[in-house]
Amino acid sequence: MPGERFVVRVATGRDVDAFHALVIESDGALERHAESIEASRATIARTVRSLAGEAGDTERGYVLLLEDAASGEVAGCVQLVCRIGLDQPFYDYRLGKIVHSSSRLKSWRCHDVLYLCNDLTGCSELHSLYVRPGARDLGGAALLTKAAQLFIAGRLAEFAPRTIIEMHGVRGRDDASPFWEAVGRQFFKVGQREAERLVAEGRKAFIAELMPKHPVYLGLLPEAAQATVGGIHPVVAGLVPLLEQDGFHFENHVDIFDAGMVLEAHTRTLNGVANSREVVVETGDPGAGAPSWWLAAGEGEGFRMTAARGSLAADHLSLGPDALRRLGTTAGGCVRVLAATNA
Amino acid sequence: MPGERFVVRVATGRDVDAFHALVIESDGALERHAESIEASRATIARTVRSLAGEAGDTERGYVLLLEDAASGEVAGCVQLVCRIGLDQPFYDYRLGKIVHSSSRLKSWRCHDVLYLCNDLTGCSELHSLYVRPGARDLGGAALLTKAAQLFIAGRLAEFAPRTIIEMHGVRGRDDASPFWEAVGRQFFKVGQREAERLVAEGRKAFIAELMPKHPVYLGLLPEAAQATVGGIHPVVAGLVPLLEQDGFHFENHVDIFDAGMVLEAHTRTLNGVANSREVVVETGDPGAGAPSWWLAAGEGEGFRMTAARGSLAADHLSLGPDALRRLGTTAGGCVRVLAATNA
Amino acid sequence: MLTIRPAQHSDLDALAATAARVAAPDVSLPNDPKLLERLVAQSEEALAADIDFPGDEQYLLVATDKGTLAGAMLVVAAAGHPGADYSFRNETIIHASPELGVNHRMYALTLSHDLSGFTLLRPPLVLRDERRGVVERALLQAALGFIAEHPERFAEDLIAPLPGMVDDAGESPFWYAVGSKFFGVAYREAERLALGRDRSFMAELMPHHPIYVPLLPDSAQNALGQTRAEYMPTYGLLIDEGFEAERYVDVFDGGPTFLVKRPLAHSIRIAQMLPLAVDAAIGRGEPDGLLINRETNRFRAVLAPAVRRPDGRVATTAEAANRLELIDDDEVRCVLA
Amino acid sequence: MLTIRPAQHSDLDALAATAARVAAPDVSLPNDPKLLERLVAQSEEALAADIDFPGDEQYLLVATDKGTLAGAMLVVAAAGHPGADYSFRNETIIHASPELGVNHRMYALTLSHDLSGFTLLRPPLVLRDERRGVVERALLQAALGFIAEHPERFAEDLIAPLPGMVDDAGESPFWYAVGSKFFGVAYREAERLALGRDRSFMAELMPHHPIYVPLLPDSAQNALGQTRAEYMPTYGLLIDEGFEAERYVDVFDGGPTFLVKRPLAHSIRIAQMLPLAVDAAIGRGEPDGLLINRETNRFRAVLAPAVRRPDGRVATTAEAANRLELIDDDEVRCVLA
Repeated sequence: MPGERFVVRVATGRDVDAFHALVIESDGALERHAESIEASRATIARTVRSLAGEAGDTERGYVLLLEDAASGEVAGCVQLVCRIGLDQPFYDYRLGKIVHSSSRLKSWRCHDVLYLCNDLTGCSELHSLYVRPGARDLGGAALLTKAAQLFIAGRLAEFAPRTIIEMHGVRGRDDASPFWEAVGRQFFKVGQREAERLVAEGRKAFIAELMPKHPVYLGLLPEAAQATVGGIHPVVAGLVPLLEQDGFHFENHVDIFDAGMVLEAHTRTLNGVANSREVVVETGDPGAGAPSWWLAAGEGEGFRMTAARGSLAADHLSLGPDALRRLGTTAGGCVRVLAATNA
Repeated sequence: MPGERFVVRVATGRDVDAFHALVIESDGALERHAESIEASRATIARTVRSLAGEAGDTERGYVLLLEDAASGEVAGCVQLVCRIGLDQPFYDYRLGKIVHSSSRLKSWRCHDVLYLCNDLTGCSELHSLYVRPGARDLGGAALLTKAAQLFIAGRLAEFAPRTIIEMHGVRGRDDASPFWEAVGRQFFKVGQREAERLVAEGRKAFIAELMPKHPVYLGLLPEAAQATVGGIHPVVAGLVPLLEQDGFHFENHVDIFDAGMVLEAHTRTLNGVANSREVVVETGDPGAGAPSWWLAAGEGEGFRMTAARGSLAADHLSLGPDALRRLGTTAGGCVRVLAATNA
Repeated sequence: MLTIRPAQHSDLDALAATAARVAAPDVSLPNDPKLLERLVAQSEEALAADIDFPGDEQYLLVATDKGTLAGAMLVVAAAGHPGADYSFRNETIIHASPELGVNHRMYALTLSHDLSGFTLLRPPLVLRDERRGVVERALLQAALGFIAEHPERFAEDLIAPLPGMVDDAGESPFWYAVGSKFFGVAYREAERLALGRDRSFMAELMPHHPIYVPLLPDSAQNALGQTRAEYMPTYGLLIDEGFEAERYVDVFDGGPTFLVKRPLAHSIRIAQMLPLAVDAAIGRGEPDGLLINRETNRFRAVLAPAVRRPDGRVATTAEAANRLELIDDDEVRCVLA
Repeated sequence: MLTIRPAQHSDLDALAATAARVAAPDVSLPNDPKLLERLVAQSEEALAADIDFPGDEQYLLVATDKGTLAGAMLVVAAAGHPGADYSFRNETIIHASPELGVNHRMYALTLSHDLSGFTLLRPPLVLRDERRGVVERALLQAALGFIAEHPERFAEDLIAPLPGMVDDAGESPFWYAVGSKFFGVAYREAERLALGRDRSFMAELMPHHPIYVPLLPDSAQNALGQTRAEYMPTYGLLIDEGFEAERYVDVFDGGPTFLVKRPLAHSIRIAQMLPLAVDAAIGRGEPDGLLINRETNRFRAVLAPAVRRPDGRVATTAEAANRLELIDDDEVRCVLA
């Protein structure tokens, strides 16, 4: 299975440069991140403080890095935030319905309406999922999302009952979002990239100041904008079925800038949380016919996650020495295991 | 297991009087039902048309009846609607959040807000769950909710991706809802019972005419009213954990009259849908140590559901002759089976 | 001599003929003899009744010249009575962010009942000939004079809606972008229903949340608060009279609704109450003024040569006095040039 | 003789002493010598400047009698300038259901910027003695006269807020039920912040959706649009002047905000421009009238015996003319009883 080439681990102070290189390389795809090296340093420092138990409720969060097991090169990342919106408001649109009917006119109309809301305040969030082009075909994104779930499973008390992940929305030509052009630009009077930059820098007061206070009737917007609401960028289209299999659903929240879909899950019923369990590993030679597993070992800074084939009998899992090495554990060690039926 | 005393079956034209007796006896608890015999007749007629494939999308629905297996007496009911809100708007409140923060004032406030909405338009609904006092201790309500799920499993294409069920809200002294007194009465100028009666008679235009067009800040309401939002009446408190085990969640919608919680589920992941399967039955004597099952057999008008102990091996289930009789089937027949681990 | 008086049953044929000859006549009067007949009856009834506060009365005034009908104008005592009058209120919302250096006004249309109970003046129905301007102004000023003389019958606030802009195909771009999304019926049908008395369907179908103007298509934004070319003269008259059209537009076609507080209406503000003096020397070169008697069902106004004399009396012709049914020293309401 | 003129630096001590002696003085003027000093400087600057349209100017008028300060009044050229002025607009929403036989008015408070840019008159600051009524009225009429004389400096719409009701403990029930839920700070602190220039925190913290009045506790509903007992005389004065307080209330304490269109203010509407005539016979029994000169930084008004003579001139005392800095035949704005 492709994931075998990689491990996922928690970022540490030594990873600032590598993480910063991802932020720069992503060219805006990591839209929550300011482009300065100081911002990358602050993000990593948050992870370090969180691992040390020194982070408060408003800032606790972790950066997970995808690493090429052979070369040690960093090939992607994902970020976990335990509670969003506790310091500054977290905004999104909720896509609701309003029905008008008149028996006298024999009319029944169902209007889609966007409500600016803070409904997701207090949820946990996966964000800034980014994989270098070279690692995309090799299941890097799948490995990172599974790693995030297994990480959450190991520290469940830190996470909220609900976990969300925002998908990049549809862009038109010139990388412009039709939704932004029809809606956001009218309220903000700046470009989308500029607005995202301000959010990344934590200067979010302008959203309260400028965003629509009243709900927006979707049907009154230009059709190009309507069509993108709850849509997803082709780059992440492959990811959505994977996330849905793991328990994420579209629950009618969309991003305020590009109207990309927000996926939501009950944290405890996430595939990697509800269906993973801890077993003891032993060294073996499972062979090419053995089932595939998502595997995680280690606590805190020592967290490591990978994919491998293995044979499970009762509470013992037999893995090849290479997989044990990637997990940083040895025979007799404890490993969290999740069946990778589709890998 | 207590459910063994009962069967659940679909109501037919012969059940009008029995159903009507439940409506009258419930004294308002079946709040969606007008008290006239004509209304009961119309409800049953809808079931009959639906079974015959003659009902349109806006009216398709079924009444299931709980029957004492020994006496044949009707002891309860539940109603399934395939699609709500397609003829007249279906209203509820969504409980949302609005966060205000000011860095200058070092203030961060999260306000709960009620939005009148039609978000649940097009969902399937279980409603009018009622069990006579004598059958309540004997698991009548549990049997009816499981029966509804197994019924849905057999006709999945007719039901929406999402299924909801409204719980009765908290009442104070005199059976008055503190939420109604603080909110509804201000807008409607009539008593809650009167408002419910109009809804039951299908005269719902007054809701559009009189309900708050703007969201209501929960924190500005009297505390007695605030405390009941998303609450449940003690009578149904025991039901909520059962429904949650079956995949229902509170997703922040509440009833517009008494603010009782609305539970929602993804229909396909309902316990009785996702985890039930069809097996062939054979006659046997499973004995008191055999596992318990929720069982359903028959199609359309012949649908019958009960609980019983049985031994499952591969795709064959061995049941006692009494259970086969309750299901109206014989050895070699096909039965939908769901493990009743907690029964 | 242009004379304005309450409509009578005998005016019906002429009224129907005029309504049929003016485009989009429903704006001013129903183009339907049956409805016109009912309206005239309502008007006569209202004029004959003792009325203490404005209700569902409608008053129909006609202008005649040399015995033929020159125009008509309908005044509704209390808009929307006994229910609500619906309009869009163009809310101004200031969006300011010091951080972004942004400080701009957003506009949003809110369904409003603010104008409920206000006295509503429909645009005068006048043939499109060279006399149009004179007849329209006289009708408007006479209606205002009637209102000023009978404050108990009318509201303190007066409104005057004008029909909204249409494109070359006769379609309303505002309706296309907004109303059509909320109604399942065509524009004409919605307009027809809106003229009826039961407007409860408005609450059922119209948007309850404000509509942000900048999110609408340009064609709809451009139509907002604009009337049709053929109503531009009426637009000018209303402006001259001190009406303002800033905040309210029609929910269907986005046309402007003009507002004025009664005492600020020009013809009311400048009106003088003067004793009448018939003067044989009058009538050669003196400017026309509007003279209005102070009656109810014998209400009359004439556009006639009129001059305020140094003795404080208003001099006019015998014919004018005759038509006003007044004699020397009777007090007359004068709107002089 | 009560004389009204722009405040000067030399008035500062008396102003501070008066502000300190009146309860809740911040309503009228800041009870803070530093702020008062800045205000007087701003006022003098504004009076000396050429101004074409209202901006962030503030004008401070003082009333003196026999050389001592009798009162003061602040006029803000454009409320909220350059940002927004915040108020609650008491929206009327008609809820009607023919089915239920219900037709009632719901009220809902909407955060509004409608009053932004309107000219704001703070309640006069006057000692609570037997002269209070006379001095307050004179200050208000003088301010209106000044506004009428300088239309380019002020808005067409005038507003005058009065402080909201407080209970026996000095707490505002409206604040307790509404404002306190949205602010994390105490009432006094919020009031203090609101007096500052940067009101962006209002957008950050205040409710964006309307608040239904009938859902509020009775104590808050009862306070809506009500002022404190000690401001009832001012309330009466504003009513006499034609101000209306129907739609807008203060966001913090629910106190009424009065509105009037400039030309409808009583003292402006009845004012006469007459040539002055000093008359030695005047001063024994003639009623007092307010005489106002037509200056800017030399603006003066006096409350003095004044009579309109048959020759169309206004007769008054030499002292009054002196204080107005006018001589015979100079035109004077007169508000006569």
